[in-house]
Amino acid sequence: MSNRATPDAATQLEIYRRMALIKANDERSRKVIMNGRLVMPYYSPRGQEVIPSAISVNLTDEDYICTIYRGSHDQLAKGLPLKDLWAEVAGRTTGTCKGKGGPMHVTYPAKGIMVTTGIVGSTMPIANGLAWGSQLRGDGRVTVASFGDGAANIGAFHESLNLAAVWKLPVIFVCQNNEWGEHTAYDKTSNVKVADRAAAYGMPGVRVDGNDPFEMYAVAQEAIARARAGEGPTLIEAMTYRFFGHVFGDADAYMDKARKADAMANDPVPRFRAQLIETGIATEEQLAEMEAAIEKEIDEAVEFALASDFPVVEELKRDVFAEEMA
Amino acid sequence: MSNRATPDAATQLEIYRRMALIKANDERSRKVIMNGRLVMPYYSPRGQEVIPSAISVNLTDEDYICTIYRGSHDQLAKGLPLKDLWAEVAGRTTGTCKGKGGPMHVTYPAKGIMVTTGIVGSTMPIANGLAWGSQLRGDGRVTVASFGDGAANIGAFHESLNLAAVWKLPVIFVCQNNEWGEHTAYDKTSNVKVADRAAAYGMPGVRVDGNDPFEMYAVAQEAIARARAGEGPTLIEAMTYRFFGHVFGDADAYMDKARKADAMANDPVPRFRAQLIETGIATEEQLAEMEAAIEKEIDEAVEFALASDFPVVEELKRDVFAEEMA
Amino acid sequence: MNAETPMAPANIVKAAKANILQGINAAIADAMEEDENVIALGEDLADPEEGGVCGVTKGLSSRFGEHRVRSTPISEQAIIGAAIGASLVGFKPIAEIMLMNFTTVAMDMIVNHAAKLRFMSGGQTHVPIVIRTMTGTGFASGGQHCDYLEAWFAHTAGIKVVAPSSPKDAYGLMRSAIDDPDPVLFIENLPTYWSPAEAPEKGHRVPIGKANVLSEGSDVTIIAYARMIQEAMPAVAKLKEAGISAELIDLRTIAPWDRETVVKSVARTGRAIIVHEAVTPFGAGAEIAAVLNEELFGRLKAPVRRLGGAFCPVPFSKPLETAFAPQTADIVAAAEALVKS
Amino acid sequence: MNAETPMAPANIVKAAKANILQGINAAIADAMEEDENVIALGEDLADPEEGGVCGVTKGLSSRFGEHRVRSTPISEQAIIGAAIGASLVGFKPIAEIMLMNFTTVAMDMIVNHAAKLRFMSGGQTHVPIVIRTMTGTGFASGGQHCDYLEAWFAHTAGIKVVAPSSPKDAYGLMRSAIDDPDPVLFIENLPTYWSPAEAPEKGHRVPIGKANVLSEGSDVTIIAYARMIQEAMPAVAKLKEAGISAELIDLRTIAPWDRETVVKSVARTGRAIIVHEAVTPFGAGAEIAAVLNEELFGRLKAPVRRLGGAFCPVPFSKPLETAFAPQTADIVAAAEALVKS
Ligand SMILES: Cc1ncc(C[n+]2csc(CCOP(=O)(O)OP(=O)(O)O)c2C)c(N)n1
Ligand SMILES: Cc1ncc(C[n+]2csc(CCOP(=O)(O)OP(=O)(O)O)c2C)c(N)n1
Ligand SMILES: [Mg+2]
Ligand SMILES: [Mg+2]
Repeated sequence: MSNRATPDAATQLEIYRRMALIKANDERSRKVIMNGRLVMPYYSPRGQEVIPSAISVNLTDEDYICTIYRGSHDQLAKGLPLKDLWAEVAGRTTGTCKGKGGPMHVTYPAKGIMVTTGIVGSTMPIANGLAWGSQLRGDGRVTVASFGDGAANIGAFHESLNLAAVWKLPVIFVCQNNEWGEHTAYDKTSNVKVADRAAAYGMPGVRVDGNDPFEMYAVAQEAIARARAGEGPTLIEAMTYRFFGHVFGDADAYMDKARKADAMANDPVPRFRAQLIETGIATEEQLAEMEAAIEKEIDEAVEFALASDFPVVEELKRDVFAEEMA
Repeated sequence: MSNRATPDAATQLEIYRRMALIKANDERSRKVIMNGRLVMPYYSPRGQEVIPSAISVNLTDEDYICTIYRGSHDQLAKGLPLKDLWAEVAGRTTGTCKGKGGPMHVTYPAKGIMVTTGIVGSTMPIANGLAWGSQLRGDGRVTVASFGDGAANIGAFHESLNLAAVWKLPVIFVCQNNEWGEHTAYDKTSNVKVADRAAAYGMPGVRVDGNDPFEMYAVAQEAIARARAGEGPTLIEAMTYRFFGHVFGDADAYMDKARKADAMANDPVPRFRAQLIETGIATEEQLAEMEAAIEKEIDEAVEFALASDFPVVEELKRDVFAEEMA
Repeated sequence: MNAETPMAPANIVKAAKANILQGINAAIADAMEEDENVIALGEDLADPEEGGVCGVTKGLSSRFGEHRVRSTPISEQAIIGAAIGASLVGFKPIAEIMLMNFTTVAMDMIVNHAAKLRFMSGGQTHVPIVIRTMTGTGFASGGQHCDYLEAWFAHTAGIKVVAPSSPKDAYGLMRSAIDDPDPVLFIENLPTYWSPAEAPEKGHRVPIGKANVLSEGSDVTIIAYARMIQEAMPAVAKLKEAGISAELIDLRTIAPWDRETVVKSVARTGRAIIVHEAVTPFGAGAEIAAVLNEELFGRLKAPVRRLGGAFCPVPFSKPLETAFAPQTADIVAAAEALVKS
Repeated sequence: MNAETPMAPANIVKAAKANILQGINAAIADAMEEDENVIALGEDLADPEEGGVCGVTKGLSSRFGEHRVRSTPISEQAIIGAAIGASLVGFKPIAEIMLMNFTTVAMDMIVNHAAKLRFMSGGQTHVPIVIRTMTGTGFASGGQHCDYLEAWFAHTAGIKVVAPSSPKDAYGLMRSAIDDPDPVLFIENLPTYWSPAEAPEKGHRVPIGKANVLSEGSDVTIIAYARMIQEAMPAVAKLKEAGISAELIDLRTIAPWDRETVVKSVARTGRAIIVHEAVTPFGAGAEIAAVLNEELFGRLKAPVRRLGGAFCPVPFSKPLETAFAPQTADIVAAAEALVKS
């Protein structure tokens, strides 16, 4: 595609800040679990930092996202405060969901983080509804539905993309193709590129290097503009790679070692960092300072979380319905 | 497509016989219901006679089909005896399913009629299993899954076509596009031709005039040959038109009158009949005789059915599990 | 006549009063009139598609626009998903799943999402949707079109379940369901759509969770809902002739059901029969029976009886279909046996 | 360690005996060895994908071929559909739905088809499939990964439901499930996979529908299954110390459950507690309680107690998750209260 938008210097820096935040938060998460300070099912987004970072700089707090268990990158990029996240995954009352949802169900409407789901394929049908709401109100908001390559084979994908196309909903379907669905390689489960499935619904489908911030930014901006203009949905297949096993503790023996080493050698975070310095957008000192600030914020969030209270057992009766149960 | 197979004279006659049988059976069904001799939900296949007739002459009794509530044409074309059908829809013990299934669940394994379902989209996942069985045994059988245009929008369609393509199953997906899903026009529910969705699975997709016996025959033969040769599934979108409302009693006010009149004026059954005479394949007398024989067989089937016993109440305890319930 | 009901009984009267279908239609219309956030979606729902296969939503899209009353593709997951999403941002969607058996293709959206999002988000979001669905034996639709699955949803925390048996209740429960801040499954009984009865007043509400004592009695309490009320009413009359005074409670809400009214009644009569069309084992009747036995231990005059559908798929053949669901005679016999025992 | 179980407790012992996971694996392997019509499919099921997220099917595809043990796309409707279709033509497919909550996307195939085809075809076809699925609280997986939904399936005519609590039963029930000519839902409890116990003998069968009296007693009958056995066993010991003699019945099969064994036991003890992890309302315990009250009317010494999960989605936070499901102390307290009452 030609005439693609390029992020300006400030935006590039902001994309990098979000990427660095996601990477640092991932490293800390794995460390804290490893050290036994915290117990949670943890689905690392390491390697996939670019995608939500480059998308979300095109969004406002009023725009919506729906994401999945592997969603801390999407949530952080969309502005979820670290303290709220850490307290949630630590199961504390100070968490976004009072500790009741946990890492698979992080929700934060103040920043448009409307649903995090543990069911493959389920972001898409709900994202349509958020977008239908925007269409009805004419509020110009867009909704981003994140999901994995594995989710492109489930029924909900089909129904959702079709409905969005027929109703011209302001929604962007972002498939983060990290090559794996749990232990199964995408190639073993489909003969076709995910992006090529867009044609089955009469919607544009774009395959993009999801580890390239410039490409990702441009493709996202185009899709978001289309949606805001009332021109309907877009399917984006963002190619990336999952650096670790499916979930923390997964020995990942099924992943090809060379492919993985190669992906890690091309780690998008240090790569973009170097580029920013090279192109004069930032200095080493600036970035180091940014990263230090992130680390400090994470320190604080972890300590805040671990010092917070666990919910009382009466919480089992609350939030089941609007009215507390007897 | 070039080099397409053409049915020989005998096959043409046989295709017509099946069409005439379906048409006559449909007319009788509506009459018998109208006269109050029989009560059943009846989904007329009138207008769609060519599709299963031209497909099934390429199949043997060992090949499988899965069909839907609008399925009497598929069943009759595949060889379901009229008596078994009529007794079933009359709810009698002599019916294929002892009267327990009814018109929406006609089953007749002796002719490969394995499943008739009332749930939109559900033929496809089960057809894959039948085809998987054939693949495992290497028995060379194929499975035909019938469904409507409306079913092309449901999740099961997507999951099934994908699995069939990835596993290269000997299955043929036949979408009988009669332009309507209940009261809703296909165009209102999809931006894309059904056949074009095949590309999303890396499988051949063919749109064909489902009211043209020659075209339908050729396309079916090709797909069946592909499947038998182990080359995998094909999606066929057979264009046709539903002559009546969705179900008997539906006033069909939502259907465009002119379009309907046009379709009926192009009724594929008399059209093919005239062609057979014109091309010298059959004489008027021959066909009249064939039709009279069909009418007689239907007479007998109806009387057989209505004279048969209803099942006893103990049948509620039978066939729930292999063992009769206490 | 309509798509899923080819044989609406000939004796259906479009009466001057109102029928259930009209009650539901009026409730949705009145709610849409009052609140622009009320929207509706489902297969064939809008007027170009005749306002649903039975015409329950007829006239609504013409009046409120096809953007608010939308026909959908045959995509039940997408239908419920769209309802959930819109509800998260302040809309009050009414989603139709044409028949209850088709909830089986949307259970993830209903159970894992609609019912749970409030809890899992710690109360930050909630899902004020109504899911309309119809079901019921009587029209020879066979094994995949008639199941009563209310027990599944009643067993799911976070969703309410109602099943009206009269036009007034249909109106009042629909209004309450739309008002409700949480998801409500609204079960419509196909064969009773057209039965005329007292018309509802505009704005009428039937509180969710409140049963209705249709007839007072002292010997036995009959607890029923949906079409089973039509079987139970004549049973009450017949029992009266036989000198047995039966109290008939229309549960109306299955989850959360009205324990207070039911327990109080059975405490008085000492005998209870629960009647539903769903198959008996593990049905809603089991919960009610279990609670009655817990609450009234040692105070019952006879064991709680459950009358439900036979434990098999719904059969097609007429005599089997008729025998499948409890009938007036079964209720009478059960009550007589209880009183004698 | 595995995909859905990030925090398998550190004290898991890979013992010389066998654990449940090994019991299931051996049962499938032995059945595949004996009958080439036994085939298996599911997500990550084959060895290139590590034989399932927990390795239950590890080694099978290497031994029997990837055509017989097939990894699938994430397409649960297609998985169950393929199993059904193959079963119609003589295969005995074992389909995995990774977690029980994911049955929600395949309910149409399971309920409207697998369970009904025998009946609807008048016995011409049948669906001898096994659906393996795992679930259970304990690993902080939250609201969408831990539900026990056995009551839904028990409420469905045409499908059987089993839930083993030991390696021997896991082996024996799996063999019986594979032998069975009808669909069987085989529920595996995630947190108990690795608990070692007596190993099963090759060819062992546990009849479907037969409960197991794990401990005999005279004061109260505790009826439980799956992980709840692990909570109930210490409860029996503690009650003994307190002078209460508890009989513990492992139901093993939820549908059709062993009425004879359970009723006989409760007839003797006069008291019953039903324990399951599923939420209490409208749960399997309701059916058992209802039947006990029917069958033993006037002969019970105390009301039947039900202990189930709290009526809410499964919470994430550890103290809430722990409080959600019944624990040993709850069972002890309930038994003491019953005996005192
Ligand atoms: C309906 C459903 N089926 C199966 C699972 C189990 N499961 C959890 S994650 C996962 C893999 C998903 O892969 P993908 O969509 O590529 O997302 P990724 O984890 O790679 O981000 C599976 C099979 C599930 N959560 N939901
Ligand atoms: C899952 C599901 N949703 C809805 C229905 C109700 N329904 C029955 S037939 C039908 C229309 C199907 O249209 P199409 O697939 O085109 O088949 P046709 O009837 O035209 O042959 C609908 C919506 C159903 N049976 N199953
Ligand atoms: Mg992936
Ligand atoms: Mg159609």
